Amino acid sequence: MHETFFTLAIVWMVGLLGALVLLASRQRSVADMLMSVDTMGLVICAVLGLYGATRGEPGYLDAALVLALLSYVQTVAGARYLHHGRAFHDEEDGR
Amino acid sequence: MPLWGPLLLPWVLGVVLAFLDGRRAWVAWLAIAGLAGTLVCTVWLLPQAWSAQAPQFISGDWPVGVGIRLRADQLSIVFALVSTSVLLGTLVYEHVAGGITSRSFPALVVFLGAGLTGVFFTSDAFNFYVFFELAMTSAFALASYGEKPRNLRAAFTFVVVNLMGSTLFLTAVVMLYLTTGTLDMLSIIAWGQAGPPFALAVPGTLLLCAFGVKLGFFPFHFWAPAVYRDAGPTVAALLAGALANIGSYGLLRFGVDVMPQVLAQARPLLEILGAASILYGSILALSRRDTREVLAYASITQAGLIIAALGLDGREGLCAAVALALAGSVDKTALFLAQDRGGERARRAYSVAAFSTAGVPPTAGFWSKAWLLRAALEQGHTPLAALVVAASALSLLALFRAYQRERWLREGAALHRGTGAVVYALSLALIAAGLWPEPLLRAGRDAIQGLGTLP
Amino acid sequence: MMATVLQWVGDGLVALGLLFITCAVIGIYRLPSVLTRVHAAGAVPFGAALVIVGATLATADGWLLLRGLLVAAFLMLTIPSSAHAIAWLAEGRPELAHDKARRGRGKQDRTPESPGR
Amino acid sequence: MILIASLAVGLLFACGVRMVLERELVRVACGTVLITNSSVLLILAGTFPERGEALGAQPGGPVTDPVLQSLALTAIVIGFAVSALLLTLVHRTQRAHGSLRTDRLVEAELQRVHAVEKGEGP
Amino acid sequence: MSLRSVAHVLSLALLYAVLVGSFHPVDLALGAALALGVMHLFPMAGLPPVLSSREHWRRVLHLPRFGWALAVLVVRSCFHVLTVIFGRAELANKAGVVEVPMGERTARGVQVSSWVMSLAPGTVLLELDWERRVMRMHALDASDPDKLLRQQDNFYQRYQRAVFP
Amino acid sequence: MPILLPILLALACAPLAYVAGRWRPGAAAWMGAAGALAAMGALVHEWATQGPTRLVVPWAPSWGLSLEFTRDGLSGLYAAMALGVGALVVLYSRAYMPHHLHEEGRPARDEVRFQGLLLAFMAAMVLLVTVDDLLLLFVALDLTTIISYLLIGFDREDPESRAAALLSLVLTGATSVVFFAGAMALGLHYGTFSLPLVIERAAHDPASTGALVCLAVGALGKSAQVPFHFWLPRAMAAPTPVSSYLHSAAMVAAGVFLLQRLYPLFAPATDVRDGLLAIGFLSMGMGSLMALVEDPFKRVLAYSTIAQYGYALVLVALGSDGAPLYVAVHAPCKAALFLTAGAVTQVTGKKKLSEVGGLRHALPVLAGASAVAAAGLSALPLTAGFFKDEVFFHALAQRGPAFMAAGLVGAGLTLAYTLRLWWGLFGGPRRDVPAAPRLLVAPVVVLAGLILLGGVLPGLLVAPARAAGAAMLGAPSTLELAYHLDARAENLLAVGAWGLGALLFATHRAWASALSRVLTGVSHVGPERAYRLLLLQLDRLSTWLHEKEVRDLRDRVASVLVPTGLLGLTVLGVTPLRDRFKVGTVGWADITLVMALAFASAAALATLRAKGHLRLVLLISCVGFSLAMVFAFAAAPDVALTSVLVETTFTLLFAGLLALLPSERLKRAQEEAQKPRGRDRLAAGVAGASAFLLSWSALSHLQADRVGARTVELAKAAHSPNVVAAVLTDFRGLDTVGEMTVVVAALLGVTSLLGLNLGRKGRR
Amino acid sequence: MRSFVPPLSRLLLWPSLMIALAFWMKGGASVGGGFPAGALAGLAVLLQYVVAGRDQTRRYVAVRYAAPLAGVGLLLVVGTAFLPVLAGYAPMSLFPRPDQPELGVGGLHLHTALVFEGGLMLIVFGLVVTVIDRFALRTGTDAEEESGP
Ligand code: NA
Ligand code: NA
Repeated sequence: MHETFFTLAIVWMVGLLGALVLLASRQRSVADMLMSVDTMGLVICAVLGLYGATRGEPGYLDAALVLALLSYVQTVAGARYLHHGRAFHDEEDGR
Repeated sequence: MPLWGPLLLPWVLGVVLAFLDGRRAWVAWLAIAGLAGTLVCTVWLLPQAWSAQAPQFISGDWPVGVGIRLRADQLSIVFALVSTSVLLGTLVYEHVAGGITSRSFPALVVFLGAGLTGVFFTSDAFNFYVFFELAMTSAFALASYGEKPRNLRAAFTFVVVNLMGSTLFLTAVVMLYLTTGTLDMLSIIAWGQAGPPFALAVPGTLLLCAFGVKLGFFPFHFWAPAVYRDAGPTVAALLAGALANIGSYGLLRFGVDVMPQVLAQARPLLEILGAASILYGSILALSRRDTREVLAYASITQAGLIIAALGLDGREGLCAAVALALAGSVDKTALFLAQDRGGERARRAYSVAAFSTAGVPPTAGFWSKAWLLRAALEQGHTPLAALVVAASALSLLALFRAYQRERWLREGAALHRGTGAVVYALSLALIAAGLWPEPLLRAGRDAIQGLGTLP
Repeated sequence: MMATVLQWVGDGLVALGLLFITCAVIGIYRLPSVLTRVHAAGAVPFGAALVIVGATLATADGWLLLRGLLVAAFLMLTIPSSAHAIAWLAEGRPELAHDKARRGRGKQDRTPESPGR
Repeated sequence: MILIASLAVGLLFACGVRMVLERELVRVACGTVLITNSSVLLILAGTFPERGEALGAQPGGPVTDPVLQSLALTAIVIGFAVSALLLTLVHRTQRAHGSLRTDRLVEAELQRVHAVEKGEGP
Repeated sequence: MSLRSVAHVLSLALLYAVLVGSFHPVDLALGAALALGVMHLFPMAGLPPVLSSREHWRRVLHLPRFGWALAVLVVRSCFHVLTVIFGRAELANKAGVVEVPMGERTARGVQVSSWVMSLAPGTVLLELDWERRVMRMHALDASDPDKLLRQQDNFYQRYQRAVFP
Repeated sequence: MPILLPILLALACAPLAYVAGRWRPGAAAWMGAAGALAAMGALVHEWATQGPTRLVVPWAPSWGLSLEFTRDGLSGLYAAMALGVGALVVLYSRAYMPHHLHEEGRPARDEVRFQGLLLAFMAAMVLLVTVDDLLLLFVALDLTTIISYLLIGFDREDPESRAAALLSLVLTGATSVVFFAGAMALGLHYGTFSLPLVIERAAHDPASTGALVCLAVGALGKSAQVPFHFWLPRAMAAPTPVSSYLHSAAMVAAGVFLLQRLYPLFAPATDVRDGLLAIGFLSMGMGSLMALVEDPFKRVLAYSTIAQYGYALVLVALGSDGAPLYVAVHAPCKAALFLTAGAVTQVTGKKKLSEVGGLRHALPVLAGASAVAAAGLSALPLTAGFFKDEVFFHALAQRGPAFMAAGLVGAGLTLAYTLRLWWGLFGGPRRDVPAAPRLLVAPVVVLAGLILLGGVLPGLLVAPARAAGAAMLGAPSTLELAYHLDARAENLLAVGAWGLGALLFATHRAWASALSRVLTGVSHVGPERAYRLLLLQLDRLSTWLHEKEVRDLRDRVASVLVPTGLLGLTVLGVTPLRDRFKVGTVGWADITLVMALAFASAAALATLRAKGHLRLVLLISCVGFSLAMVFAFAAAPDVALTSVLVETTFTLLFAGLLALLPSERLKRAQEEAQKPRGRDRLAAGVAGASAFLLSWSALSHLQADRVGARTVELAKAAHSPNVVAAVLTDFRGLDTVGEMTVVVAALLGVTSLLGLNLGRKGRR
Repeated sequence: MRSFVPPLSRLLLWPSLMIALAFWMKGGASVGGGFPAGALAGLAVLLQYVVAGRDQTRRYVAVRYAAPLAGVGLLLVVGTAFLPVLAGYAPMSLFPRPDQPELGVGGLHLHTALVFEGGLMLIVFGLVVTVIDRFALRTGTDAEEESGP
């Protein structure tokens, strides 16, 4: 029962992932896309955590941890790039 | 000398060189000394490789299949010797020609050497891929050496096209593992003898194409003319002289040794591809006015000869393939290095290497072509023999057209004593092998001695 | 007994998290502009955190739970950054956030974005 | 499962190739990344059929063919390193040619070839 | 080594132990050693000035309350956002920019406040305008900006100020 | 090994001369000539003291090859010829080259190089005539080709010289490769390359026509016989000593020599010999006629050479043992005439018959000596040349009247053009020119003396001629050389030929121009034209192919993938394998995996339509994340973790790259790149379809018993609970070391491409 | 970016590096290993490039010397692989050997694989950081451009 629920939860979340992939590939604005991909990272984080817990394998949680820690880096870098054409912070940047 | 000697030396040296500024003379000399040491180590291995049991070890002393087996039979040794010599010559050339302009050049050349030695010594399909990638990546990094726009252009083309080749190779290796359950070449041989007859046809095809890209035969060669033309002369020499050996070695190792049944099935195809390359390269070389392009097409012809030799049924063809690869390696290097300069020395070296490429005696190239002719005639492949004859004539025409156009007339920067010594050494090696062919013939004959199940 | 309770609690948390995430994704789909969708997306991490904590709790394995909490904690720390970055972008370069592909607004216009300089 | 995995491999590969065949340097680089992805997927697809049993395996215990996993990891790393190199090469190439289009490279190449053909020397 | 460094080392060592999956003293010690190495190799710049021990403990004591308030805030705003998504779509048209004055917050306090408002669904920081000393924020429901301002101020005064003034 | 002494001496000449030339340029020629004479002395001495012998030195045991040398009549005669004429020509070049080099505006030290090459050629020639092995024959043959190439192209600034050199290289090189093919076929057929053995075995088992034709082609090319003759007149662009040596006594002789050496193989093949006979007559006629109308005197001589070797060819084809004698007598005559021509050119600066004449007063010695040589060439009595025609007529007489008539006409033509040549040079109204240097004249005199000597004392010729004839036939020779004052056919033919020749010379002004026109017309359909046409067409084809060749990066990539794909599909199609494809089962547990795969695919498809680079990068990151999910669901957490990290890093690298690229350029490229070509889609389709089918096939035949299972068992021994880690760091640790070296190599590449000093100093 | 992101990112640097180190140390026992460790550490530094800039980040010694660190890593890797040959073992023999007892307490397994993985970590870290560092160095964009080929 409990395991079935978890499995279903995983399937459900993977489905959401699909929705996000669709959203990301639907050619909405770039900002939207950035958001979708960012959200995808978080959903994957959740899936990995859930899957790892289901299987009792802490390795998946490590992957989830990495995502939790750093998935925002690409969002920030992407936003920076789009905003003023620079991915990395510069001195003359002032921001 | 233990088997790992020639492998470890360039490897460690490469790591050390990576820290150093290769533009300094002593660093270059260190790299040269290291490659020379590698050469010595490889020579040292000769008697062992020729003994009844080829030297081998399994990494970590794990059981066969679990650990990676390295093994140096005659084929490995001869290819390692020639490739290391070519690298050594090229490095010396670049250094004495006026100095290395990039800090990583010596390290990358040495890594290329380590990769090549590894490729030749390993007896594990995936490990082959890794060393192959080491050699390729070093070559990728070297390809832009000089960093003029044309160099960069060449590098980009080279990298992208060869990445496709690497992917094909990786796929093939993975398929080998999926199908046979092992990566150890000797185990794959055993599996192939017992397994279903066509089970390895697909990986075999992919390997053929992957090595086709490296070796540059028709129709996988389209990158070669541009890259050989636009890369720096030293780099072109490295690519055509040393790196292309991966292709011929790989075809021999995987085709003859690991998957003889696939090779047997692929013979007609190899014949066709070989003939096409020979014709294509010979004809295209004719009207080129850029010597390097002529050389590029000549190397396509050369690749075609190797393929055609492999396509011949029987031992002699394989021997010819080995000899063609070895001689081709040296004469391509000499040609690419010599074509860059004017003056008497360059003229002499170029003409010797050109004669070798065209198969004119007394040069090493003559014997290798003779071997192919011999094999073709033995097998009754008269069309191939005729093609070889025609190709020789056309190569002669193309190479010496270029020679007359540039070597005889251009009075540019001449080879000086040092660079002259390098190209002289290479062309002397070609002549020496022409005058005393026994080592080359022995190498060709013995190299395929221990391979798979030969007819 | 304890394990069962934990399981139920865990299941509950996971269900709650799923709800959050699902609603958030629907929000991303439904809301009219990037700046509003950012808020919907902002709910996802909480869902994720809930799911992870719930799932690890249900295993009744201390180590897993600790890790789950760690993940949740880091998620909390980092979420606002991406939300802020997107919002900042959407406000600073409205042309990049202008969603011409909204439902029923005619054909998609595929002008490529151009990063400003 | 076999069919589906191979379909995915083929699709990824096709997309990668399609992108490598575009006339723009960045896309070419992206294409090679996709192609690497497809190879890694193929490697791991070898473990898919075993997965059914693997679900019930001991926590943390051996799961699917570790050799394939290790091959996949190696392929990923090599692909990563080479792609990093390719990216820098994209940058330098576009700087040298003033364009991101591959046909500009061809034009520059042809210019040179024609110059040599006309005997203007290299 | 300052007390703060000890705290850092300890927390990093704990983090290490959790990841390695063992609280064995050896692991903790190793973690501490590695943490020291990390801290030495990557010295953190711009740390706030060291507080007096008393002040420090006072803030630590207020931390749980802050955390709890944060949790409550987050859950409440989550549900608020959900209600906007479902049904009351017209609220989405009331989204808008609100400028929250920084007030008496220190720089650190501003950063924490902006973090908090971004964390809570429904509001997100757009930019910190140090010249005008306002935090420009975007709210999903900006129908009543004053209420938002009040909420922000309320949270700061009641929960955050004691920890991150 | 006394047999080697002359060979070694000959081989030593060039290096010795070179060394001497370093000391003093003038010394090279003397040194070389001395060496050549010493070699000749050794040869004669050995001949006088010892009989024929062979020497076999092991060479390449793998192929059963030995260095086999023979000392028999043939080798002795030809070696003596090569050495003697070589010594004289080298000396002549001492006088000729400084002037020539001065005219060409080249440094005087090149003289040494020239003489070195001449001497090297001489050595190659000696080698060629003394080796007794099919392969070695070819090796020596090609040595002569190479050196002659360098000699003909010696005036490298002269485009005509270059073209001539290339033509001779290609033509003689190509035909000699054909020779080689024939030799190889024979060697393989008889199991040895050793000539005596081959000949011995061929006695029972005649050689195949194909192989013989190949051998003959090589010989004909060398000897400038129709249809390969046209390189020789062009080769006259070379300095005169080259012409006089290579194109009289040495290189051209090599071809006929080969046929003589290999005659026992040809003996049973009457049809091949008939073909040779026809070619011989053809060359005779063509060469003689051309020699009658050509104006540049060197070209007259060149055509004469073609004609004369036609005679020799006829003799060989007829199986006459006089063939070696013919060549041996012709050589000094022709060499002397060439040397004369060179001297005349040097003295007058003119190269055409129409521009010179009347030199007999200014150059009496030369005129006299060359008259003797001309008489020898046209087989007048009291010269050695008389006997060459005698053996010729003798051989023809045995075949019947038609042959005799042909021989008569040929000999008559010879006399006619020789007279025309000599008269053109020395006859006519007096012309005053400065005296020729002695060294230019002396070799001609020496040669004339020899010709006279042979004519007066024919007994001297008999022994070597017989020995050579015997060596050629492989049977004792009964050659008779004497003046017979009777009405035998030979004599009648000779007298007839003189008469005809005199008549032709007397009347040649009447018909020469008409003949010239006819010949010009004929030459338009001749082999030279065919050769040029072939070359032109090949060049056109080459250019056309080159223009059609794939250049675009896209096509270069497609040219790798499409053939691979098609090949793979073909292999799948044609190789029968049981259960080629299995669909496999999809369990409930696989659903997530399948979904993730589907999303990866969907994202990958979306990348194709992505507008804008960041979108593209983000979509690729989507693919990567989806794949990470796949890997996670495939129970490979290590891979999932790694790919999550790699994807993130990639996205950032791409963002960094995009930030480095100028935005307007990005935008432009983006807009311009959005015009996909149909064939790219097709190529991608083929590649994808084959990737799909090939992977499907491979996955359908998964080996259940993989080494992976062994690693799981051994993981404990590796002290590593994580088997993947054990494989990565221990079992297959060597892979990882290599992989990490790849990373470092890539790093080196990156640092050198993006060097820190790049921005400040610009391009290094 | 005038926001809380830079200080937050700075705050995450140490934990990220600690997690990376933990990946390294536990690689042999569970998921982790040198590659993820190096990539994670590299990403952590990369984050600093994104939010703090090149000059700020290059104040860290390990960032300035990232490329030499990769070299050191390779030395470690190659050394671990080949030093055993000096003692007569096959290359790539790790210690303790299979027949030797396991060493280690708690989560720590003393094994030469640890050194090996450490090398891996340094190499990957070096690659990521160096590439990013060079990308972040905005050189005169069109300085080397040439009109002709
Ligand atoms: Na928020
Ligand atoms: Na690991």
